[in-house]
Amino acid sequence: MTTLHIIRQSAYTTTDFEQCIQSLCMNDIIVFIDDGCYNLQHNLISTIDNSKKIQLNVMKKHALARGIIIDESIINPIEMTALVALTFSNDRVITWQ
Amino acid sequence: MTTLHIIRQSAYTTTDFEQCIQSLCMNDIIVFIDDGCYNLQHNLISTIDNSKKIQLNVMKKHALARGIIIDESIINPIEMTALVALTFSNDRVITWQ
Amino acid sequence: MNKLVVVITTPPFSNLSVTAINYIETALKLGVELVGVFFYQDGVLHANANAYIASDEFQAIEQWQKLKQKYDLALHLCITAAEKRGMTAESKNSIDELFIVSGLGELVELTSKTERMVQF
Amino acid sequence: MNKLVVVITTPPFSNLSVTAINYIETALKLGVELVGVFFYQDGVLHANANAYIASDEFQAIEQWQKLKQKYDLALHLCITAAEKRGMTAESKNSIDELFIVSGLGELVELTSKTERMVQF
Amino acid sequence: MAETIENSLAIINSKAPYSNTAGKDALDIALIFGSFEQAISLFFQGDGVWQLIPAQDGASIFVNDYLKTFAAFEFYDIEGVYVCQKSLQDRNLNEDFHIKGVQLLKQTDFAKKLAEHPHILRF
Amino acid sequence: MAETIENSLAIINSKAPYSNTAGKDALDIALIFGSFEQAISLFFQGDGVWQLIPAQDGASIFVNDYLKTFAAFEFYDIEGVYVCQKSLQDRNLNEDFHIKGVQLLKQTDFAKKLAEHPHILRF
Repeated sequence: MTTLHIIRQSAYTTTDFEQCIQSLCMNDIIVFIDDGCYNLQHNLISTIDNSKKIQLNVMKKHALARGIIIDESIINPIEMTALVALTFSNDRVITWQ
Repeated sequence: MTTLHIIRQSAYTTTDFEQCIQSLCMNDIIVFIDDGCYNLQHNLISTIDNSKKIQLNVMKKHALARGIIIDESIINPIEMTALVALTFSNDRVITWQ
Repeated sequence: MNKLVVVITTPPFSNLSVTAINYIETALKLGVELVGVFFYQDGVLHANANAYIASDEFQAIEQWQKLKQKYDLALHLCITAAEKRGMTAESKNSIDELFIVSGLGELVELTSKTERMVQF
Repeated sequence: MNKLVVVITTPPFSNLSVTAINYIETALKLGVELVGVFFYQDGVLHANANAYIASDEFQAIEQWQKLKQKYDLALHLCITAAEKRGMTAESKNSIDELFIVSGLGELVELTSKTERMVQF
Repeated sequence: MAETIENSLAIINSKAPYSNTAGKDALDIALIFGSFEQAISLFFQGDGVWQLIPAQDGASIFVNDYLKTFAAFEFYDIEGVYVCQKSLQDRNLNEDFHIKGVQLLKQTDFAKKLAEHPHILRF
Repeated sequence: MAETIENSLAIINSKAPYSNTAGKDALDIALIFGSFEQAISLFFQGDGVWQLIPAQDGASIFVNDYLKTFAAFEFYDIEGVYVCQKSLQDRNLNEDFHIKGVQLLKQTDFAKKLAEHPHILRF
């Protein structure tokens, strides 16, 4: 029973990502898409509870279009097909926008 | 040469008020209106540099409609006529929305 | 006399428009010279003649009408922003006649004539 | 088979719509059963037949058309949200024929039939 | 973890009540689901919690006060009304609401309760 | 404090470039003011600074890339292009931009430069 969290906004502008972090359960998945890609360097990422084993992904195309470099040791770059797959491999989806 | 800053959004949702604070000059005036009224208890208020002598005002009607209690020792409640007057008694207006 | 231009960039569906109209009405009552109001971005939706707002909700367009009956009011609409949102000045006219079809050039003009500009 | 409902609440003017359409197209290509797309809030502007978007910008409506030619696609529009934004299903028809005029009851129906719901 | 309520919808309310239509748009969905007897729960988080506090007076600023309709939740079979305790604390708000039956949840419980719903929309 | 530039307009860009129209809407105003020889300056603050960073590729996500037009600022007589240093630092961004002539300002200088303009719009 896990949730896929889709983050579409910059945490430098809105507090949606912060609210997402407060709503995480064990083994949930996060995918940064659209302006959510700007969060890759945001210090909120370091506030995510390690014991929850949250997997972090980013829509590669969206990050590259924004000139953002992906540190693959922290964030897993994915394609749209993977986002669709994650929609069904998790039990529900919340879009934080 | 002072600026009137009109704050229309909650700092709990967006970072506009934070950016406003970074843009204050000596003797500037702040007026909280609309959802800006939710900032009255936000701890960002305490980060405003005292030496800049910023005057804080709130649109009384907007705060009361939102069930917000105004602490008049910190914030000066005003009416719409005062906001219009402030528009001209200062040298420019920035709306943070 | 104090000269004012108001630029409206927020849509009419929310309480934000009540505030904007209240500000403008108060300024006019106090004798401020309103050089013009310029509608841009989602603000152009204020002029949408076909918008149906439930009767128990705030009718922005009626308020603009009341103000215009009482004061000399120039309500300029950025047509590019309006067309993007499905409004048109042509055959299927969807722009309320209270509003003047303008472009960003008008904003240049208004800026050059005013003392203060306020965005809502 | 995997069943999906997409709820679109963001407007078509920005890159957000590219993402939504790309997601739906990818799902369809992968064989997901798209029970329906429901447009609500500013999302209803996707169906605005009169919207003029500069030719060098992304034409959301054309993309919906292309998708609909290729796949069996039910695009439901919340008419209350649409009317608020000046769109009407009546005489001055401003709703593109790709879209089905619906209400929130349709969202109840879609929810009862789907495995997953994704908001864009 | 608790069982999922079949096909139920959770709505997260994240916006304050008056400066945009989010709260009203969410309410309209909730009432329709309730009247069709489709399971629905409402969650209030972030600035959404302002929708629940007492002593508000939308009419004084010409808002058609949809918050009053919240009192009808029980007639509409709304499954649950949950509020995030942390969001209240962050805003120095008391646990005092203008409707009955609001369940206050700690952060982890809020997340878990949300996860009992297969469908989630956020406004 | 410096003199006010008569009737000049300052635009504060506060949004990232692609997920909404704010940046393009602001640019359209700037270009019109420039072509009418009405003084205009552009300020980039908060997420607005992302509009200036190099190596962006809007075309890859089907954005008609208005950021390319920024290169024409000098032909349009844009008075000044200012960026908030703190906003860059908050985002771990280098002082490296896709156009020339960007002036980097410390927080207090950014505020003072803004205050040289009698009219200010924010997008």
